Amino acid sequence: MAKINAGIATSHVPAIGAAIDNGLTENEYWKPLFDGYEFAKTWMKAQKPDVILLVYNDHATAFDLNLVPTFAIATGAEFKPADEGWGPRPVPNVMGYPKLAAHIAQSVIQDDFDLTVVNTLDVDHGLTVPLSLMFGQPEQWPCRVIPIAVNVVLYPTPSGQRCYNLGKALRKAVESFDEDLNVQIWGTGGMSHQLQGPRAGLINKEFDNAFLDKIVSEPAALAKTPHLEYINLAGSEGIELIMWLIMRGALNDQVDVKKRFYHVPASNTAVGHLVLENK
Amino acid sequence: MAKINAGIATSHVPAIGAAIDNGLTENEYWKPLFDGYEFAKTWMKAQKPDVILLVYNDHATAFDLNLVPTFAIATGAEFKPADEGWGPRPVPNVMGYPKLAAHIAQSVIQDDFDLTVVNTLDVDHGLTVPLSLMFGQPEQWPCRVIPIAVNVVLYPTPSGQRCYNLGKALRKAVESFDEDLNVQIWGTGGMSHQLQGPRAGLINKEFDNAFLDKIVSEPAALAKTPHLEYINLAGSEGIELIMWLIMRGALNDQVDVKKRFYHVPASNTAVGHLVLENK
Amino acid sequence: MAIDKPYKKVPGTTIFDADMASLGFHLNQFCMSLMKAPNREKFKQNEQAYLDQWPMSDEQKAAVLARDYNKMISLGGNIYFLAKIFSSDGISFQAAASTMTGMTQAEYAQMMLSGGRAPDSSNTLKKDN
Amino acid sequence: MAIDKPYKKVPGTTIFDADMASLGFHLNQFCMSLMKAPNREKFKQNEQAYLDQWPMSDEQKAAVLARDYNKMISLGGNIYFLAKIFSSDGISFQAAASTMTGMTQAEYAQMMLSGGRAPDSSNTLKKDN
Ligand SMILES: [Fe+3]
Ligand SMILES: [Fe+3]
Repeated sequence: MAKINAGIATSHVPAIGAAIDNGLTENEYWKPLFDGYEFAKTWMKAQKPDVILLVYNDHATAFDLNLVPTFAIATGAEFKPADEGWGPRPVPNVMGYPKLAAHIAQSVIQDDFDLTVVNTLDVDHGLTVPLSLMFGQPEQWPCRVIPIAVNVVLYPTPSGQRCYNLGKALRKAVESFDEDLNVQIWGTGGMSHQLQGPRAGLINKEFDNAFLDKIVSEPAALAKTPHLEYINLAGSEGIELIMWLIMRGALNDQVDVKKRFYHVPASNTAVGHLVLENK
Repeated sequence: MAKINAGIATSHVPAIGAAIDNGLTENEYWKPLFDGYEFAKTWMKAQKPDVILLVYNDHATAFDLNLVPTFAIATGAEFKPADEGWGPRPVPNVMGYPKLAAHIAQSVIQDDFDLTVVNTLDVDHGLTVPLSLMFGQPEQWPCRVIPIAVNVVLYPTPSGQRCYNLGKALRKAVESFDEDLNVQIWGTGGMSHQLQGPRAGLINKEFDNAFLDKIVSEPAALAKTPHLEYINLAGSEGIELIMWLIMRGALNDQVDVKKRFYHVPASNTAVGHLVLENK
Repeated sequence: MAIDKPYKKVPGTTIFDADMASLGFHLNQFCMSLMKAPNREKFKQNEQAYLDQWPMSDEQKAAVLARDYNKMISLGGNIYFLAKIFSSDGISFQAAASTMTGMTQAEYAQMMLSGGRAPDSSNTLKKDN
Repeated sequence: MAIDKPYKKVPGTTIFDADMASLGFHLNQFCMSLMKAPNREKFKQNEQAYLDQWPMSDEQKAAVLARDYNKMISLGGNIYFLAKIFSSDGISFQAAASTMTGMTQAEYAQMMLSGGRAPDSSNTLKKDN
């Protein structure tokens, strides 16, 4: 049986990808951030996941205003890093897992989640930066990845509760797949940040740290946080945090916190990171 | 306040469109079919709807295997008839209603339906044949149309219950829009037909007539019909009937049947048609 | 996989699920290309050469060349995609459907005029399946 | 419309909802075109001529030419789309963000290093709003 054993949360700031790609991880600005990911990199080598369900959002890359899916799952075999306007990131192609992805799609659609099924998908920094943070700069990514894209760009996004429930449906889907697989789920984006308007640069350490607490200990209550509270207190782009709830919904109610990390800033953004194992 | 006052159900067979476009509606084969739509054409002139929510499916026209949304709503201003391989149908462009469509998207996404929002969309026979059946061959369609596309091509489609519930959410969305609008909802596709394999040509009059009964008098029970029953008894393409449940869910529990019509065949398909008014 | 697929047992019927879609991806995307008139022209001029541009299996290509729709469906083709082939050939949906049934076009047309293929125990699953 | 839009009241913040997306459709799709290198070249050679190919308002075009990001946002631009413009210009996200705040780039960078813009009663809604 396939099983989700652990969850990762991490911000996915494009500047982090640029720092890795340009060899700047040891400089004064970036070193404190990358130090925060050393635990996860070591831990990951021991975990050896077979597949990652990688929850992220596209940032006007693969999806433009012609078509905005609320939730999309990618069932293709291989995904190229996208050219976001300055050439594709120099990272390996991402290998999918069509059979498991199709199985998940079938299961969650029958559980009343109205997924869009995508085959061809160029993946942007939202997906590739977390891979770089966890795996460094390998020739090939060490495992398969199923991209799950969430709309957080065009309002309304799905509610936090809907995301949390999708996590639970994903777990059920994985557990009904009859290959033996060690599966992880990653929730990416956030933490507090606002990239636009006179309020750009908003960072809310209190909100972020409360979120880091609650997503561990009281996720069901946290899932009820309305959109407005994210926007108001965590910045217009802080709404990305709803993607962490999908990850959390797919884990046990009780989890062990193997690592917790919080850092300000990466470019315009507060960076948060968790490594969670099912208890 | 905007209000859904009536619902139409009709099959949307491409050959019906070809018969209209080629002036064959009076011939021996087609006349009995088109006679069945005379009531609706007259009734429609008196109804003068402002907007139609037109539930249909794309038949590998706008959506290929690269991307399959379970539910999509089109928020664009204008939609062209698609070239399905033999040139676009000679019918007017379809004028959308961006403001109402966006309002509906916002409302139903917040009600936990994970819609895909589409702007640019070429509409195929699934949408244009019902318009031709109800309005004939005008220079311009007499009202606005919001296309709502449902995946019935790639299994699994949404369940009948999910479709029925979406209808209820659409109704709530329309009723919270504060322009005075006379809105109709149309559910298209079906009835029994199978276009493929050794069993092609399956027609199930008993199933179809029971469906025509139950969608009027016991829609909530009908919504529980599993996929397998449609496929087994109404043919692999008979699954299109789930789209009628979206229409029905948006109406009152009690409706008046203004017209009921059933005819076999149109090409490979049984044709069913209802005109329903809220009681 | 542990998800039940009872629809696999419906007689004479192939349900286009994710497994079939994966098998037939390139076959179906080739079909989509025929929605553009210039591509239809190229296909008609040299079917084999046109097909060779797509990463399809030889079996899929042979089924297209033979217009064997049942075979194409067994190899992941979906009828709404395959319709682009018979539309290019100028053949109606009814004519194309008849080729899958083992009937002549005239026999099939007559069956439809007489009310279609009736469901019976040979072509439907029993309730308890 | 009867749907509440309380997010409209958050200070210094524009939420990209369907109304804004409708207003900014062509502006944002113009931005998407800049993801292709040949288009970036054409845009750089003659910005006005390139913009004139898109059915954007004169106000939207003027805001692009002036790189007035607050103005572009008020006219329906979304920051992830607008990012294609400042990426073409070779400007970082942080530099672009600073232009919207009335601070110099250095002041903004320093604010971020010092922990970012703290939330307070001037830049957030009160609980009961
Ligand atoms: Fe992001
Ligand atoms: Fe249809």
